[in-house]
Amino acid sequence: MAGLVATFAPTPPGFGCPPLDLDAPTVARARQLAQHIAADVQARLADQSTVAIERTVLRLFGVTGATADGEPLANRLVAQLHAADLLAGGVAQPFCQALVHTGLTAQALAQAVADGRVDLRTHAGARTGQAQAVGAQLAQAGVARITARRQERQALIGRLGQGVQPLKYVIVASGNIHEDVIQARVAARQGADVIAVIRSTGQSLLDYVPEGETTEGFGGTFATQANFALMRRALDDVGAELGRYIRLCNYASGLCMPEIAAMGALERLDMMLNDALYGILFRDINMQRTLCDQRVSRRISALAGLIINTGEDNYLTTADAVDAAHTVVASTLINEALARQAGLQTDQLGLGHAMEIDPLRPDALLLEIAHAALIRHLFPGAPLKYMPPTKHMTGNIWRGHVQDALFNFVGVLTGQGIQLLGMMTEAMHTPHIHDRYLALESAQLVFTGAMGLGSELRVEPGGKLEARARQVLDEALVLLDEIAREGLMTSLSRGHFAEIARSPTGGRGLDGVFAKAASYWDPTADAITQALIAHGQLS
Amino acid sequence: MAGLVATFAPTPPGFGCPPLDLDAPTVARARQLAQHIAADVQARLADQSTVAIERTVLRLFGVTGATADGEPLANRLVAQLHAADLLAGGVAQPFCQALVHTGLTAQALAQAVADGRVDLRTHAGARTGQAQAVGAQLAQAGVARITARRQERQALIGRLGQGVQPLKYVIVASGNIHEDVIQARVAARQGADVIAVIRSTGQSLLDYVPEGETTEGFGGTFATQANFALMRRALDDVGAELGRYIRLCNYASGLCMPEIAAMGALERLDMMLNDALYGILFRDINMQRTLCDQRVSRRISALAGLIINTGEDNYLTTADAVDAAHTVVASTLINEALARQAGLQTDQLGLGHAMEIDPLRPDALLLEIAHAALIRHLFPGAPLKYMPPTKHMTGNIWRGHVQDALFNFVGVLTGQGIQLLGMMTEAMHTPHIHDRYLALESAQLVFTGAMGLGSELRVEPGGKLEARARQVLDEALVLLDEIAREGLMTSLSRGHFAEIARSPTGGRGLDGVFAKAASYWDPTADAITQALIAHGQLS
Amino acid sequence: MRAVDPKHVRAYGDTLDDGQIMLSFSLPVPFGEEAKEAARQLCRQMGLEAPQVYHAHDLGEGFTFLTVYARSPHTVDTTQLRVTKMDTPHLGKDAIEALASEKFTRKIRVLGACTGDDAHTVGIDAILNVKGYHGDKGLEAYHCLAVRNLGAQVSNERLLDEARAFEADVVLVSQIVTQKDCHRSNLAALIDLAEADGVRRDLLFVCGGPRLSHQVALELGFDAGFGAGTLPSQVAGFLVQRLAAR
Amino acid sequence: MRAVDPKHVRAYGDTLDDGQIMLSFSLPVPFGEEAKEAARQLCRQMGLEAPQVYHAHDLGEGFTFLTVYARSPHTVDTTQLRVTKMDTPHLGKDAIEALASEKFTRKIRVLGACTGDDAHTVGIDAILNVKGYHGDKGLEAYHCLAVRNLGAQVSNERLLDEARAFEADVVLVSQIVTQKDCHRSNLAALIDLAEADGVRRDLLFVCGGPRLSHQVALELGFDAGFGAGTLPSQVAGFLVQRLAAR
Ligand code: B12
Ligand code: B12
Ligand SMILES: Cc1ncc(COP(=O)(O)O)c(C=O)c1O
Ligand SMILES: Cc1ncc(COP(=O)(O)O)c(C=O)c1O
Repeated sequence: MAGLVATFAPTPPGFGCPPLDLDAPTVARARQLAQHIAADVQARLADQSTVAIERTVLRLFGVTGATADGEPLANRLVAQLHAADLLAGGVAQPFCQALVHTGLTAQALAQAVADGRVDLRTHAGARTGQAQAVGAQLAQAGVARITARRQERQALIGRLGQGVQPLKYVIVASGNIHEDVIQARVAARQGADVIAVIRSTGQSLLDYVPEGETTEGFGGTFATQANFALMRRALDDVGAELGRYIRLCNYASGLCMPEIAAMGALERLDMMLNDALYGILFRDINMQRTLCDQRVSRRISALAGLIINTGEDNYLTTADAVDAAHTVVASTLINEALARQAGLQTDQLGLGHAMEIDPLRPDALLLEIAHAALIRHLFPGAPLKYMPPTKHMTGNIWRGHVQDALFNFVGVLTGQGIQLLGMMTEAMHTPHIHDRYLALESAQLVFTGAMGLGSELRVEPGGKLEARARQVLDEALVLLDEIAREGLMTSLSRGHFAEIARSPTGGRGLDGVFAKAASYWDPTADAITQALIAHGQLS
Repeated sequence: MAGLVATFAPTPPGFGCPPLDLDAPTVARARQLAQHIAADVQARLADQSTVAIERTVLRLFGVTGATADGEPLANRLVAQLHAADLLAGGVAQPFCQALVHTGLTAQALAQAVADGRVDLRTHAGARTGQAQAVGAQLAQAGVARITARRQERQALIGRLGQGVQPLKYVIVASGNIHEDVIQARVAARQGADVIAVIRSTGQSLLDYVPEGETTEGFGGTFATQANFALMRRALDDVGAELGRYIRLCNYASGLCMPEIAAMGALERLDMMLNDALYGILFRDINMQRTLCDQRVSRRISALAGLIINTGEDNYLTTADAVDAAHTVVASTLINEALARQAGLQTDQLGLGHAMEIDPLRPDALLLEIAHAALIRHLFPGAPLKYMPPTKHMTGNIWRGHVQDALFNFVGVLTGQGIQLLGMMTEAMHTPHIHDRYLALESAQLVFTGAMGLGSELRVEPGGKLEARARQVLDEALVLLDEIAREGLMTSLSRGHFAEIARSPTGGRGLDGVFAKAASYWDPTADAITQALIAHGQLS
Repeated sequence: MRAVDPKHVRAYGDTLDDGQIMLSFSLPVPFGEEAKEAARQLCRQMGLEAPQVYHAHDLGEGFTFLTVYARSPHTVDTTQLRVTKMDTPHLGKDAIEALASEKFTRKIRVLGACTGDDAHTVGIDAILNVKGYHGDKGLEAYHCLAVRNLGAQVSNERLLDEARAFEADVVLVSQIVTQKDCHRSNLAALIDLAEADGVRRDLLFVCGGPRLSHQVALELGFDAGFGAGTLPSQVAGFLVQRLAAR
Repeated sequence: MRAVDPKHVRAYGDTLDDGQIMLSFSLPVPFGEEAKEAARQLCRQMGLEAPQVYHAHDLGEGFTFLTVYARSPHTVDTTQLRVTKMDTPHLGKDAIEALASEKFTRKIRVLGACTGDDAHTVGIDAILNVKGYHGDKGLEAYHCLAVRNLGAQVSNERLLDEARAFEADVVLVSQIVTQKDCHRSNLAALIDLAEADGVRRDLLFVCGGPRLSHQVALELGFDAGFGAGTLPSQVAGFLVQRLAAR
């Protein structure tokens, strides 16, 4: 089943980044250090689980819905156990035990617990063979549902076809899923290949996933399973009409990473912003919590054939674009290693990068090309997600529109996979309906005109462009070396990334982390591992 | 005095077009054919003069002003002689004779003739030694005035400095010289290096140059000596304030080519659109008339240190951009040869080119770069004037703004000398005050960001870009060969350029052409030739 | 979600009825807070709410360029919109030829020109030349039409003289330059001249150009007008059908 | 040439008083002549003349994007413009320090935060961090100030608690996200809470962000507000002068 993974659009022939003469041993060493760093993190966190992971187990078992006051059933159940200090063995054991005992379906049981008719706490203890069988069966069913959605995607792409790289990625962010749907469908008609539904400002810090269709977000619309389903249907419809599969993107990020990954997998999302580092740095989420959560979320995404997008494109919004360019490179290498360890394949690695170079600075375009080409050469075959300089966008929409066009030029010249399209109104509001159209039209113009250019130009050997790429790589190597020596978590407390320092025990969500007991059992993890091995994604 | 000529901004170091591997013998052969074509034209027209040339003689003698009903004195005098069939010996002879006879100044004499107080016709005949001396003296004075303005420019540029290449060239075209002045000063403040004052639609077909400051043009403002002076002063003032010499451009084109060249030389214009081929093709001006006129206008411009801009940038507005690209190349080579024969130096050759490639066509940018680089390599050191694709501009200002930005990118990448900046409102109106600002800001952004890029990129050897440049050159060679065989004037009647066919005896202004008598005398021509030889511009 | 009310349609940014619009313009007011306030006041005079100046740029010489976003409370009743459209149906070349061969025994004589000082021939050539426009053949390619193209910078007087000489049935006039509405005065002058010469009724007068429309043409006394992007077959179809209806 | 009449200023395209302006917006009206006419009507409702639709694009789903140029006859009397500006003069860092050392015996205690769900710290950091903004040092670099930065996503309740604990003299609030005017409600709520807690008078409340201005801040009950591009010295200068004046 290799190749089935993300079914990413193949690069058209004769379209590629100009070759770059990088020092092969440096590249190899950098990748080796990143793998070491990633392995070390996983080892340190191997014995921990989180409330979010346990809620994910329930969701994969088929539990959905919320109580009358809006608390998701998954939350109610896990919180109850956690409060009673009965979570160390995992939620699966008491839940499956109760299933066996009551003979209810997973959903009915969850409802019964929430209603106070069943008390899970009384079922905590050692697991019986029967419970184990029920758990394994439910986990299998969950995996099967995800695999079915993945095959569905595969079939749809086969039938409809898809956009040409760089895929044109735009956001919708009205705060109201129904307006988002209109705007997403309009965007698809104007040429968008990927629709990302931006989340409301507050959601990443919510320790639950809201329920139902929502109409009241700020700066974005809540990620809910119902909203996912609604948007998926809308994009499938318009995609069928247009004869082009339209990808849907959301955020498996924040305090509910693995749960949202599961929901996305079940609703056939195609991409997920998914990055613990982003949460740590930009949302002050506790690093132990979110690194644990991330691993599970990535395994689910791996299974779902989803592309993940990492958040390095945000680093240089707070740090200096030129001085700190190497931190983006170092971080993408670490993120790649973490992703591969979770079973994600090359064509699922939508590593994010953005250089945020002041466009008024001399040689801005030269630096931008050097950085973009460097990352392109470090991750051949990966659908890199390339983000425009957002922080230099101002109320001057006219110049901004041109800045975005130049950025699009760099994207197509260097063969990026997914081009997040800048909007001229970036500094003002989440996009208006026509902002997206204008961005798409401009990108199409640039892409059409420059499509073949990357293959027709060469970098001057020994010139400034090559020198800059090599310099950034060298600096990244030094940083990776330091991180490998002190460990990622210590490094994060030193403020290496985005000029932000976070401590291992600070931030939000640490109370949701717990040490697994020896008896800890998670049948969904087992089922996913088996499936990933079967698909050749893990060995 | 070499180097003093156009005092063109030097190319900054490390900023140049990527090298292009052209076939040297093809280039040499093409240039040789062009020289042959140009020499042939000059030989055929050597025995002709025109009313415009004779009026120019008077203007260089110092005659200005108009009659009460607006007819310029120069026109009145020459028309009178022409009507009486007394022009074959040139206007200088009767005029100087009358000067000697009346003892009046040139201006007073012209006024007296216009008032009917002196009849030039009675002075036609053989020239006396006294008249000859007066003529030579007046001609010398005219040349001295022009040389003084040239030195003035030289000094100002030395003192103030000037813009960096590509110079940013914008137009003003309000129809009212006073509004034009405001808009030109605003443009200079926003970064313009060259201000071109566009002429009213009708002017090229007027067989006289209007007098005085004008406020009523359509699509442009009349070229008059008073308007030249007004704008020159305005730009000198703002340039002094900004510490940057601002160039002024107008049109020595249409039925009054040499007269306007003379006025421009006297008012220290810095650039002139000047191209007989343009007049023939796009204004249906008789080719004998305008080719004669052009030669004189170019000699004056050569003397004045003016840069001429040729009109090949218009060809592809009527012909197909890709099929007919070679016609632009062939024509620039012919225009170069004609210009050099008139004494213009390399740094005065602002050969115009524009490719008008449909920006929505695949590989549009690749073709644009190939064409621009080809012309750049054919004329090293010349301040090429590069014009944006205007015909593909529509009411969609948003996409248009991006098209222009891409074009600006090509300009800086290929090291063009003068960049005519596109305006997003091209398809709508002559520029509004802020259209120019937005165009300048965008160009500055692109130029700053990409300034060094041309030196850092190489063309893939044997790739599409190189192949396209070679193909266009080969096609140009075939066309030049054909033109060399049949002669330029016959070629023009076959519609080789801009898909427009014109006959040698058709079009406007043929009645103003006359065969020179053996006694023909033009002391200004002699003085100019001497000066050009003294400056090393002619040998 | 609320549906659009066609009787009260407002501008749309990202939410129904948010009335978001963008404006940009320059003011002869020196750059600064006052210029921004002047821009806001101008917007308020247009009935706009909450004008936000997002970009103000000092143009120098006492001018400021401004880009403003505002909320427009104005509504349009889209059930009451009236648009002047050409009423003849759009036919293809074959259908036009067929109609003509049925209705006429001789060719329709079409005279075209770009008038006044205007020298933009690309538009009229696109309509007349065999090559045509966007793959649609020009009028010269029509069997049922006899075409003469006078080219550019033709005076109204000469145009009518040539029309007489050519025994034209239709006069096609192109006007591209529009500064100070010179196209309107030029076109109106042609009709006046034709009236004065008593030939207005004998001929179909049709004009075209990027700033013309059927509506404007009728206002100027023409029989029809064609705007940007016109295809030759639209023009041919109109001529043949209109003359057939006479 | 006529000069600008400051009592009757109009938009300027290329000729005095031509009133040229550009508008662009979308309408929930299907693409076509009707959508263009709807756009023109909307412009006429704004009092605009001769609206020209230069670009209309079919967005699909029953929406059309339009770009219109029109003539605005509206005039502004620029002699009567009133702009709410900060009245304290702009001082440099040295002058501020000097003034403070003269007026105060202890450091002014400044507490900053980005409140509500808003997580954009770059703006408040630019004001507070030593590094500062555009070469202008941040408040932490001032000898006369004691600064604490609470970072992002701080609730109004916590902010006031911390202010009490820190014995703050000044509270600086940043609000960057403005969708559905959430910054206004957030800021107004803070002032309400401070009033309710009885601490409104004890503290200087200052807000900032790209969509804020001094005028808006005053409307919301703050003592001052700072918009896009603010320099730290402007803020420090205001604080010291205002507290010195107490
Ligand atoms: C090409 C061009 C030129 C070429 C013209 C070559 C030629 N032989 O035609 C050259 C370089 C010579 C030129 C010169 C000038 N130009 Co010019 N030019 C243009 C340009 C770039 C494209 C026009 C074009 O060819 N469009 C393509 C054709 C196919 O479209 P179209 O004309 O709209 O025609 C279509 C329809 O309108 C319709 N149609 C048109 N006519 C008719 C007639 C009938 C009967 C019918 C049924 C339909 C019809 O059908 C056509 C096919 O769909 C425009 C800018 C632009 N992008 O639009 C400026 C533009 C038209 N020019 C302009 C100006 C000012 C000039 C000059 C005066 C400038 C100068 N002084 O140098 C000169 C002088 C011209 C003169 N005396 O008239 C201005 C006019 C401003 C205004 N609105 O008043 C424009 C808009 C540029 C600008 N923004 O300043 N120009
Ligand atoms: C960088 C950035 C981010 C970074 C923030 C990193 C960080 N730690 O701050 C990241 C990537 C994390 C981010 C995330 C999001 N962002 Co954001 N982001 C931006 C961006 C690109 C630049 C903002 C910036 O840093 N400007 C530079 C600083 C220096 O300027 P400033 O903030 O205006 O501050 C100056 C003044 O305003 C003033 N000032 C500011 N605060 C204060 C306070 C006081 C007291 C004083 C005196 C002065 C003052 O002084 C400063 C210096 O002059 C803007 C777009 C843009 N170009 O503006 C979008 C933008 C602000 N983000 C936006 C959104 C919607 C989001 C998200 C909600 C999207 C999402 N769901 O993914 C998230 C979530 C954020 C949340 N919970 O709040 C929107 C807001 C829309 C709106 N108007 O409501 C914007 C406008 C982008 C857009 N068009 O959609 N974002
Ligand atoms: C990885 C990642 N997660 C999340 C977000 C968005 O923020 P929030 O989590 O607040 O929705 C981003 C924004 O770019 C991101 O890159
Ligand atoms: C050489 C030349 N002359 C003249 C013109 C302008 O036309 P007109 O002569 O009608 O003013 C152009 C326009 O581009 C040109 O290139």
